[in-house]
This record gives sequence, structure tokens and C-alpha cells, in this order.
Amino acid sequence: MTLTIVLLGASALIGIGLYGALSQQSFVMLMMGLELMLNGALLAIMGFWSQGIGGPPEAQLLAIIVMAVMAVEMAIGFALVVAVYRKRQADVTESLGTLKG
Amino acid sequence: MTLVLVSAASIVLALGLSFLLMAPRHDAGTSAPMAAPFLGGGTPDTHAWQRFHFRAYTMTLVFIAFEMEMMFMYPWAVVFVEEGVKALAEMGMFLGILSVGILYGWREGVFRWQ
Amino acid sequence: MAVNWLARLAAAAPAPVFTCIGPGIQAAVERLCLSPALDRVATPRAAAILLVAGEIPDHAQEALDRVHDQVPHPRQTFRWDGTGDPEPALRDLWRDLAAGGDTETDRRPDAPPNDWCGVGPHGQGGKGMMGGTPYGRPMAMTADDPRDGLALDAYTARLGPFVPMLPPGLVLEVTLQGDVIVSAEVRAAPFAQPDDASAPDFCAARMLRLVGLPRDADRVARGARLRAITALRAIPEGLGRHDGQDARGRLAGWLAGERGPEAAPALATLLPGLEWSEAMLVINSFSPATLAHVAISKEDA
Amino acid sequence: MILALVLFAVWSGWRVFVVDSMVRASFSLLASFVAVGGAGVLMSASYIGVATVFMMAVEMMVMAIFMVAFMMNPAGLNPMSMVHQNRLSMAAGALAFLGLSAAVLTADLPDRPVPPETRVVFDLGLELLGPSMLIFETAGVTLLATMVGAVVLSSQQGRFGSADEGSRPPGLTENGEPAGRVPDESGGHHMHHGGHGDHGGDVDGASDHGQGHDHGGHHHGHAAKGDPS
Amino acid sequence: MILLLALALVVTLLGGVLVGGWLDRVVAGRGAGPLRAAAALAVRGSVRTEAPDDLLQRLAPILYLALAAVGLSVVPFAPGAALVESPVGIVIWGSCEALTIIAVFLHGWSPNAPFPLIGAYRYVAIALPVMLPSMFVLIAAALPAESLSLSAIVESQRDIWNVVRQPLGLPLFVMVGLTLTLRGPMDYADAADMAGGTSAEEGGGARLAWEIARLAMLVSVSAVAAAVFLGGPLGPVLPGPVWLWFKTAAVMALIVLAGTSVTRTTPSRMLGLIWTIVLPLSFLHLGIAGVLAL
Repeated sequence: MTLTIVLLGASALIGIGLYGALSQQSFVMLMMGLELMLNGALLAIMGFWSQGIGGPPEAQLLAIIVMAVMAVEMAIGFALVVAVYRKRQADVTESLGTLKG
Repeated sequence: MTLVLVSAASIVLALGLSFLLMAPRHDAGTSAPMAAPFLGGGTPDTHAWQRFHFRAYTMTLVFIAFEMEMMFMYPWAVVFVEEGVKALAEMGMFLGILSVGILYGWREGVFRWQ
Repeated sequence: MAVNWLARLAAAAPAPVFTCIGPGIQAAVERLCLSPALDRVATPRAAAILLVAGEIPDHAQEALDRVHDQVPHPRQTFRWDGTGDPEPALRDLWRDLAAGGDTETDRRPDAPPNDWCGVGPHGQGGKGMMGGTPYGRPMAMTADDPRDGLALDAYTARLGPFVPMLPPGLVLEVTLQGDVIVSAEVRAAPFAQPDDASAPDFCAARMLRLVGLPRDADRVARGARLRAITALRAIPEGLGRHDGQDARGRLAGWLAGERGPEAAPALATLLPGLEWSEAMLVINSFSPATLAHVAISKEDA
Repeated sequence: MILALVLFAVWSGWRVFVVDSMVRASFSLLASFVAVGGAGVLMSASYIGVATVFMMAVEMMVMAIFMVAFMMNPAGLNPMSMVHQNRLSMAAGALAFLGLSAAVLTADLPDRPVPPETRVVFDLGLELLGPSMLIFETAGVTLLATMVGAVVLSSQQGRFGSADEGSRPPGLTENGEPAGRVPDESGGHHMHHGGHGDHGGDVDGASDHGQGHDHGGHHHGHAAKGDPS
Repeated sequence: MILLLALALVVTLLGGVLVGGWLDRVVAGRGAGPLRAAAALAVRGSVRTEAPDDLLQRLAPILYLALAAVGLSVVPFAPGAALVESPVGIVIWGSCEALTIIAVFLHGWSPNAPFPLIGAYRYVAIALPVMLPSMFVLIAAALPAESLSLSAIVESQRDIWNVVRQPLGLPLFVMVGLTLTLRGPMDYADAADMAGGTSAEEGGGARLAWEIARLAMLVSVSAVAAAVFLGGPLGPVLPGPVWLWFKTAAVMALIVLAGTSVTRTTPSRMLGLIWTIVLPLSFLHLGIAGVLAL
């Protein structure tokens, strides 16, 4: 029962995060969407670990890796935001489209 | 379990205390001249809320990457005595790698106000 | 009943005063505030009594009114001309206020600084994200940054003449980006103070307060020696260099009982590029006698 | 109790995209993380749960700083919507939720709770130093790379001078919008540092900055075009 | 048992706040007794600034105070008897530290006024890196205990206190304490050079709530220091809680004293000092503690 609740909550978080990541114009808000999705993933991992598969340490390590991914994503993401803003005073994803060239 | 309960109880108690302390004692209301931000008699041109230029921004990026190492260090501390020299060597290597990043950042001057 | 008890307890505390210092009276006020019966607070928000010392010149009246209106209710103004001992009167006043006595009404009109008509889909009064004057004030706009080229918002404001960490009377118009001063202009020079305000002890005490040593500041102002450690080393070397001496050197001079330099610094060129705390250290490393001759920026001086 | 925490996590996760103030948005996200951490603690994942709170508090603080620094109208004084392709995103989000929930509800979930006597943190430590040693050290290298990358990208004052130097000024036309300009040939932002070699190649860089600033106001107005209304 | 411990926690916080206020008065040499000063704030009105963020303004002192309470709850009042007897006690305390930064930031952000805003950002710049030495110090203390629980750390000091075994720990932790309680050399939030910084727009009851939370955090951080470095409730004759109270009061006095006698430097310089001197020092501390624990 607990696992079902937790997984439903996790999928809701992932859904909201996906909505945010797709709909937000701003680069930083987009990152919030990503973080929210990872939050859902974290919840699901913890749920499985504790209720489903009898608590192997590998799943804990996976949760740590998810958090490390968040940290890396944030550090590099914000560094990009700074670099882009410094160059063109823009922080909006649409205006980054032209960056491909 | 207790942790969650204690946290919730603490917040509720603090909430109660703050309502007790901040109960409006003098309901004269706040007028526009009273609400203006304090500048010693001076006036601002704009709202204070702004795209604030946080001068240590590069440092914060180095910091969140470096801080991740804490996640690995806590479990390491628990098994340290059990694993002995191996644990010391592995964490020494890990911290050594990360220290390179700090040295690099220091050399690039990220620990100053930009 | 309970309120009476609380009021009695409060009345036994030192009276919280915010000081607005006029010309010629700075040293007297600072001496007065060494008294344990007074609590000289850093902001009118924490005060109950507005202590107006000396004759405030006409050009500073409006600012005085502004500060007055920022004191929360119940509040009272207390005027002091520098003669006699105002302490008993201040204590009485505070006892009244603690018991919820009479309060003074605002001196300035109760209207937002700008018209705010509340048009737009959300009532923000303008078009787009940054348009309009929400709540009666415009929003900050981007400007070039002298340090790292990140053109974020700049905040322009006039400080003074009654900022506690600036000499009384000095009005600075500063533009800040983050806490770095982008430009600074002197709009009004500090009020003239007689020589006693520039006594080395008092000057050193002002600076010690800034670096978080109020206890030592009191002690030095009373003529005793400084006890805190690292007081000089904490001030960055080479900060505010003027006449071959930096801020640290000037503080060291005061602590040794010497008076500072006489030539007034050009604040408008000295301050830009400094962080807020550095700028405050620089300004306070000059004595009131020196700063009284500070050059006023040309524009609408 | 877990239900309450999970519901709170979802609610505050939703608030992230509803509130106007960037500070509120960041800390709503933090509240969501804290609730997830709390749920973790209740599910005997004490270390991971509490560490989530610990790490995320710091990360969301940094997040708030950057959100405020780079978003227009950071405090939401002018309330407005900053979304594009709203319907599509809504649909995608709802689809993801429904799909995942359907999978959860239909799948035969395993049911093997953690034995109460498990020494959770101890096991994790052994795992870290033993079988997963390589993962652990790789993470160290990754974090190092992140630190270096973040410094290279974000700091202006490199060893070889300012990051603006040598990079060609963006082709800013009169009254042109800074956002959505034709990109310059020198490539993406990540070339910044490499560009340091050609010192002083372009003196115009400085004057261009001034222009970008002049158009700041237009830029803000422009950004509102994504408003679906 | 739980109720008794909860009661002990509340009593410790209340008593500690009073003692802290009294220490402030004694050490600073001026100012009223704690009750009078509190009453002087309580009888005055407070001000609502221009378009503030009311919710966050309200939340800041509440969060600060609640964090102090949660942080104190992991400290054992008697050997093995903490309110929250968690295997990850020092991680819980670390979370409280991290969230404290947010409470202070919110306090400065919410009034929409320049001095509080600058104070909030300056504080964040300093307090974030201070987290690192704090965590290293606590992890070093966890090494000989082979556990992250504060009870186990206390237990590991039966023979010799950590303050002797790991001499760098307490000074580093006092620095953390100064940062968390906005004091003296680490007070970049409420400093005098910004007319009171994050508190510049606050008076009356709101200010009182903030000051109480600040003192409560002082109690909390001192209790943790007492448990980690001074053996917490361990001691002869007297019962555990009494020992803990004595030691906590001693650390409080130490922090208050350090707060009034060390000079504050500029934030930019302090940032450099933390990364280039304090952080290597804490590495060294951890290394020594590790070798000794083997």
C-alpha cells in the first residue's frame, strides 16, 4: 500500500516536472522542472528500496547518484546561464535556439 | 518517525509563539511614508527587489559541486574504522581529486567578490 | 493587567532612541549615548523616540520628516539643543511610550511615491513584466557592471542625511549593483561639527562600531585602550588610500591619538568600485572635520 | 503520515510553477524535497532522506540566488505568466502522470520491506568502499570536471584576461532585440575561454555592452510575447 | 520517556534563551536584562514595509526557531537518551544548519528594502562555505564513534573528550556557531555597517521573535558542540542533563565572548579566508582525526 502511494506521488512529481520543463520559457525555471522530475525519481527509488526489494545498498547508492546528477546539472546549468547572459543578456530558452549555429 | 513528529511539533510551536509575539498591539496601520524603506531620510528610485548581482556566484557553483562529497563522506565515516587504511586511502584520493578543483578555482580567483 | 506589568518591565529597559544629529552637536550626542539609560538603535524601526539634536537645517527638514514617519507607533520626538542633561526627560518619555502613551501622526502625506493606477490584467499598472510602477515604485533596470560585465539590475538611492553609519548631514546618491557601488555622488556635505567631534577617540570608536566591536567602541570613546584582537588587520590593506595613508593607517593613527589628514577626499572617485562594507570603512576613516569640506557633485548641488 | 508528506510534496511541487516570486518558487521546490526526504525517513531510508534535505537546502539556496539574478521581475511584483506551449506541456505532463500511474496500478509491485535490523548507513559505506569503489571515485572525477567547467564558463576573469576579450561582439543592430539575434561565428558560449588566445581582437566588445544595456527595457517587453493570452 | 525528553528540550531552550540574553548583557557591558529588553520590544509596534512578502517574513523567524529546536532534539540529555535517537544525528544537525541559511535569507529578502537585501546576500555568501568546515568537523568526530549518531559520539568520549583528541574541532565549530547565530566576526547579515542588515526594517514583536530564535539557535549550536567535543552528558556525580547544561552554558559563553572580541573583516576577504585557510585546516583536522582513529 505504502509503495503504491509513494509511486503515485512520484509519478505526479514527474508529471508536474515534465510540464514545467516543457512549458517554462526561462532557462532557470526549466531547470526547476528537471529537478522536480529528479525529485520524483528519488522518491520512487526510496520507495522501491524500502518497501519492494528489501533494502540493498546499491539502491541507496543510486539515490546518491541521482543527487549528484542534480548537483552537476545545477552547477553546469547555471554556469551556462551566466556565460550566455554575459554574452547576450538573454535568459530565455527561445532565444537560445539561435545558439546552434 | 520521531524526527518527523518533532519537526512538525517544533514548527507548530514556533508558529504559535510568533503569533503571540506579533499580535498587532497598535493597529494604527501602516501608512505610505511609514512603509518606505529606511535610507536615513533618503529615497530610492526603484523597488529593492531586483535582479540582484550576487558577487560570489562562481563560488556557489564550485560549492555545490564540492558539497556533493559530503554525501559520500557520511557513510564513509561510519565504516572508517572497520575498513581501516583502505578507507583512508580511498577518501584521501577522493578529496585530493576535489581539492584540485578548489585549487583551480582559487587560482582563477572565484573566491573573491566578482 | 498583564499589559501594565509588561509596560513596567519595558520602562526599566534603556530607552530606544534613534538620533538625528544636526550641526555642531555630534560629539555631545555621542557622549550622551554612552549612557546605559539609552539604547541608540541603528534604525528608526527599532526606536520609540526620535532624538533630534541641534538645529536641523532647512534642506534636511524633509528628510527628517521622512525618518520621523518611519518610527513605528507609539512614537515621540525629543528635541535637544545640547545643553543640560536630557536623560531624565527621555526616561519619562519612554515610560509613557512603553505604557502605550500618545503617538505622533505622520508628517508626510499618506500617498504612494508614484501614481499607481492598477491597470493591466493583474493591476500592476503597466505593460509587460517590467513596466508600470507596481505599488507606486518603478522596478530596477539593468545597467553595465564595472567589475565582471554581468549587466544585472542597478539600484539607485539617496542615503542620508541621517544614516547611522554615515556622518550626519552627508547625503550620498549611490548606484549599487549587488553590494558594489557603481557610482557615488555627494548631494550634501556633512553638517559642520566643532573639533571635539573629530577627537581621535570618537573617530576610532565610530570605525570600531562598524567592524562589529561595539563594546570596544564604547571603551575607546571613554578614553580607554582597545582590547579586541585583529582590529587593524581586519581592515583590508590599501583601502581608501588618500594622502599616502589607507583606512587601516588612519585608524591606527587615531588609536595612537593622532588626528587624521586635513585634505578632504573626493568621495565620488574614491567610492565607486568598492563593496558596501569597504565603502563604509573608507568614509568613516575620515574625521568629520575632514569630511565637512567634501566636494559636492556639480549636478543639482 | 507518508500520504500527507507525499501529498505535500506534490502540492508544493505544483506551487513551483504557479507562484510569481522566484524566491517562493525555489523554496516551494525545497519544500517538495523536504517532504520527500521526510517520506524517506518514514520509510527507514534515514540517511538518504535526511541527506536529501541537507543537500537540497543548499542547492535551492543557490537556485534562488540565480533565479533572482537572471529572471526579470524576480519578486513577482508584476504578476505575469512566463510559459510557452502551455497546452502541449500540460498534455505531456498529464500523459506522463497517467502513464506512470497506470503502470504502477497495474504492475505487480514487489513487496519485500527492509528488515528492521539493517544497518542502513553501514551497508552503504561498505558498498561505497567495496564493490562500488569505482563509481565513488568516478563521481569524484565528475565533480572535479563540474567544478572546472563551472569556473571556466561562469567566471569572467580568467588567467588570460577577461572572457569578453577575443570573442566577437554579437551583431547588435540599432533597436534590435538582444535576444534572438543572429549568432556570431565564434560558436557557442563554451568557446569563451578558448577565445582568450586572440587578445584584444575586438575593442568594440566594450561598447557593445553599453548598447545591450540600453535595450534592456525593450528586452523585457519582448520576453512577454510568449504569454499565451 | 519521550514526553520527558520533549519537556527537557523545551526547558533547555527556554532557560538557554534567558541565559543567552543574560550573557549578551554581561559580555557586552551594556543593554538591559533579557526580560526587560524583550518587554521593550514587545510593547512597541512593528512596521509593514512597502509591498513585502508577508508570508516569507512571517516564516523566517518561525523556521529559525523550529530549526533550533530540531537541532537540539538530536542531542542526548543523558547517555543514549536523545529525543530523536537517530542513527544519522549529525546529518540532521547539518540539515538544520543548511536550512538556517535559508531562514536568514528569507528574513532579509522579505521586507523589499535595500539594507536587509544586501545583508541577506552577504550572509549567504559567507554561510554557504562555512557549512564545509562544519561538516568536516562533525565527520571527524564521527570517525572514532563509528556512527553518525550523537549518542554514539558522546559514548566514544568516555575515555577522552574530543576537545583533547581533536583540538582543532572546537575552534572551527565556534566559527560555525558564530555564523549560525549571526554574531561578531561572522555576522554578515545583521551588521552595523548596514544599519542592522536583515533586521533593519523590523521592530517590535517581529524583531523580538527573531532575537528569540537567534538565542535559541545559540543554545542549540552550543549543545551540539558540548555533546560533540565536551562529552555532553558524561560526567561524575551529577546527573547527565545537568552536565549537559553546564557544558552548553560554557560553550555559549565562549561563542558570545568570541562574538564581541574578534573583529569582522569585509565579506569578500572573509570568503577567501574560509576557502584558503579554514577549509585546508579542516582537511588537516579530518586527516589527523582519521589517523588517530585507526
